[in-house]
Amino acid sequence: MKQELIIAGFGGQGVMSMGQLLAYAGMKEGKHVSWLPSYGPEQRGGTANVSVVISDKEVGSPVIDKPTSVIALNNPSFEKFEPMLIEGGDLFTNSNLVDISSKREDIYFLPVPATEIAKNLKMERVAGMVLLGAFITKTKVLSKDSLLEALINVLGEKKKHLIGVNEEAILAGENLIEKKLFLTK
Amino acid sequence: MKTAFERTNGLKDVDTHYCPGCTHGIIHRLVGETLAEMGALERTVGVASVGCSVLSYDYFNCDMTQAAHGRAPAVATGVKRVLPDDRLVFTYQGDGDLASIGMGEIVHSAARSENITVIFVNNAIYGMTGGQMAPTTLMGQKTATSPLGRSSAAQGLPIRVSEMLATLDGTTYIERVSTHDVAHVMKAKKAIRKAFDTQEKNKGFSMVEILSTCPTNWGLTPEESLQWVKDEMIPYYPLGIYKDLREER
Amino acid sequence: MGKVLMKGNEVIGEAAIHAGCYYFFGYPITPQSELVAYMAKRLPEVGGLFLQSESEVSAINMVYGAASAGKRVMTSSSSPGFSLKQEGISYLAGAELPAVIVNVARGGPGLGNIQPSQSDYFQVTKGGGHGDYHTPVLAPANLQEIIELTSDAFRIADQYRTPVILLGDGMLGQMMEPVEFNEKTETGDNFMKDWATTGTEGDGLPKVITSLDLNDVKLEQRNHRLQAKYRKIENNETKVEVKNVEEADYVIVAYGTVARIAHSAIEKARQDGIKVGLIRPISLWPFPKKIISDTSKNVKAILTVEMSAGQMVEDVRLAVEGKSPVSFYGRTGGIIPTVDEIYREILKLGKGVTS
Amino acid sequence: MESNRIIVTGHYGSGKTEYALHEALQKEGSQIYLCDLDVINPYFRSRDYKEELEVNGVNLVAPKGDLMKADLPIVTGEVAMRLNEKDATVIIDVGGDEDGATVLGQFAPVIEEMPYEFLFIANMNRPSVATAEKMISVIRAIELNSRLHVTGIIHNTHLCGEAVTSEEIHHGETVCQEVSKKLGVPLVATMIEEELYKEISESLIAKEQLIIFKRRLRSPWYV
Repeated sequence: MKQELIIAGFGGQGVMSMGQLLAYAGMKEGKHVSWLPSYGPEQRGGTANVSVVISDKEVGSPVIDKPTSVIALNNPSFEKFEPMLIEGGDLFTNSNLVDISSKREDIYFLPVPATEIAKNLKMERVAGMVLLGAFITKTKVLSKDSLLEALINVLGEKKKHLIGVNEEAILAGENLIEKKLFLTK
Repeated sequence: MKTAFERTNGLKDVDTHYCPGCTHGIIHRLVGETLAEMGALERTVGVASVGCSVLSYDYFNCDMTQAAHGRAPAVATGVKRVLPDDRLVFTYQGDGDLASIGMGEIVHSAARSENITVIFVNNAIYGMTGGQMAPTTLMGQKTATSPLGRSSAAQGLPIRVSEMLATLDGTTYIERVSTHDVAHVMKAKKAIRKAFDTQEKNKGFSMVEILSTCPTNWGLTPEESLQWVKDEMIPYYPLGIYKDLREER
Repeated sequence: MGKVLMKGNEVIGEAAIHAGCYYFFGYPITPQSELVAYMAKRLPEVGGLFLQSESEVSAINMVYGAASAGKRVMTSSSSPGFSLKQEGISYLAGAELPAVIVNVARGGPGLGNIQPSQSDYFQVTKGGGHGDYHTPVLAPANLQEIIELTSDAFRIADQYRTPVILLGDGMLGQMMEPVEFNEKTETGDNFMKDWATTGTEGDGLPKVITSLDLNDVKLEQRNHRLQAKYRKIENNETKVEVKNVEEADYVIVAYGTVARIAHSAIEKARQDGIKVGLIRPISLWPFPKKIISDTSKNVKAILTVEMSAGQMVEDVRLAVEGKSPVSFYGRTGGIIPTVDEIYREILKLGKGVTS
Repeated sequence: MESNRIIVTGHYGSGKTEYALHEALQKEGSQIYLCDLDVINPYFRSRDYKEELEVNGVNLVAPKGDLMKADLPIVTGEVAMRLNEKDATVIIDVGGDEDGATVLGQFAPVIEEMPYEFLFIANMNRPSVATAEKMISVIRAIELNSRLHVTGIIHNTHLCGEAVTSEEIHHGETVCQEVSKKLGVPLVATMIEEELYKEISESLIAKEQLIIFKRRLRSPWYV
């Protein structure tokens, strides 16, 4: 199994850390992973994206030309990466921030109202976790446990109290997929 | 009978290549003697620069490393920072090396208060390359590259390095001395000793600027050259202590 | 010690420390700044020293000083800053001082941009500064390999008393991969540095480190000594990875991160029944001439892929000496060649089209 | 030339060193010293002919050993020493232009103690002295920096071994004569290379004394 995921959005939306969390979780599962950021001026306030490869085999190119999944957190990212997605790939969006729909019929389009769900959990910052929960459930590339383990590791002692709300966010994402609360074209 | 001129252990037993009347020889001797008197030769590393004193490593009787043009303070920083604290590290630089191409290195090593000693030999001209203008060349002074005499409009004004570095908080001891007569040579030696003492006591950056001669490129006899230092250089580059924070630090 | 997820620039820093390098003089420049910051934080923890210099010129000369004093020492930069270090690298080579200099290359010429590039190949492999010298150049393709090659770089530097270049690109510096630091590391304790200027401590005559030889005969002797050393390095330190070359009709030569992309393209081609192999020079100098020369006798064509307008391809052609056609595909300006692009170039080889 | 102090000066590429070598090798006696005072250029200096000089009984005064080839403006103490020896014949080969002449300044007082020849070598093919006016200005600058007076001009129009016509030499002489007249300094001789002389001697209408010399400063590719 090999997942080539691009997460894209505005700088400051947590794009880089979302990717890092997945790479970390993948590593903990003994998979081969790579994390390659787009870096440069756009990183500061402009659009930012990160390429994460999670694979059973050694990672060849860390550069992703044809993602198997895309998580888009704003319209420009949607427009840029939606056409690149492989046939049968998964396109996740934060539907509270992306108001476009995919017209491609060969992919799974999964608009997730992540911000709304996060707001209900009284912590808007966990919107990314909702999307990651949806991502791992849909693609089955990682277990929920390893994602949680990675999260515990990243949060550390100081932010241990935030584990609960993050876990709830991941579960919310998982639920959306399991209940098939998304559109497929 | 007492020998008036004894060889110091601070210098190797070889003749120097300096022209008659050039005071590099005297300055070498003063530095060598000082290190010998401090019993520091065996724990000193000198950094030779580029200029007439490029071969100073052939004369100083201690470990020496030779630096690229102007970079001696950076090299000295590298040497000093990685060796045990009891090691003394000095640079021996001319005005072209220190005040022109190496201005960045000297200013920043001073600002960092690198615990090194800089021996800065200022003779207001480029010796090595054959008498071109230096940053310290005096107004009106004719050189190969200021054939009509240095003018503020064409070549800008000379830099007073000691005064400038004294303004930096990082510097601990800075003195300008001269070698144009015996009394001043004695004073120069005291200044060199104070500078090395500053380093020995771990008090930070020390520099002695020594006004020197260049009979060959000035076109003057050795005697006239000494007079020129006195009459022309000292008025523009007044002697004295520009910074002394040895007690405060 | 298990696997840790680290950024390329951090790995270089940690690998240097593991290799017994406790002194680092640096100056920030994107995309290697994390390395400088990592060293600033990490070196004091292990009793080492980090110093931010006022310029790249100064940094390399601080390295010269520390190397004179016999210490394992490193500096790093990216292309424009690396150019500034060339003077010092020439002096290190001339004075025969060991040091490791990292270039996390970016787009050029001039200020260029901060995207990855391999356009400093000529500069690092052909000497770079003034005078007749070479620096061994090691080019890792993944983060685990950085650890191995950094250790190698210090060993080669000390063994041959020469500056060694570790060449990466912005992609390698910025990406994250799991890496594992083994217990066993090359710490350099087995190198006697009796030439170092540390203060004589009364033991023997004063030592001098210099690259100046006024006498032409003596300078030629120094050059002969350097050249003899370079021949020895060529014989002992050439490093290359070879994949699927034996039965191949075509071979791609690529190094660093580009070799990984090329490898993905090769896999795709092999699935389609095209027999393509990969030669990945790991040491760019010494260049693995022999394997390329030998391989060229048995293949239909060789393709060189670089993130440059064509630099390493010149060395490939010199090695091939006309024994097979050599084509080139490159992207510049910080654009990374894609798997598909390289795949299309492979297809062209099959049709006998050479660019 | 009566004096046993001969100082050879001129602009870059005038043929100073060629003349100084020629003069030194002509001299007879045991105390002949050729002082290489060229601190300006590290190439094409008298010191490169050390062996030939020594074989012919001429002592070269120049930095010793490795320093001989240093990019350092070294003036050895021996120069002053030889200048103080009254019976010695001292020929001083000075570096180019007024910059090279500066080095003489330190010796001016001791040189002036005895009669001396201060010869200016002029190659009319060098743009900086191609007219009488320009030549005078160079001579003036050299005199100012050396603190000595030019006592004679030696005309040496050449193209570093390439053929020069007798007309060119004639023209050169005419300009030098003009300078000589204006400055009140004699035009001592015209130098001409042996081989060239053989070729053009028939057409050469030299008015001055001729110095036929064997060219020593040659490019490495000369066979």
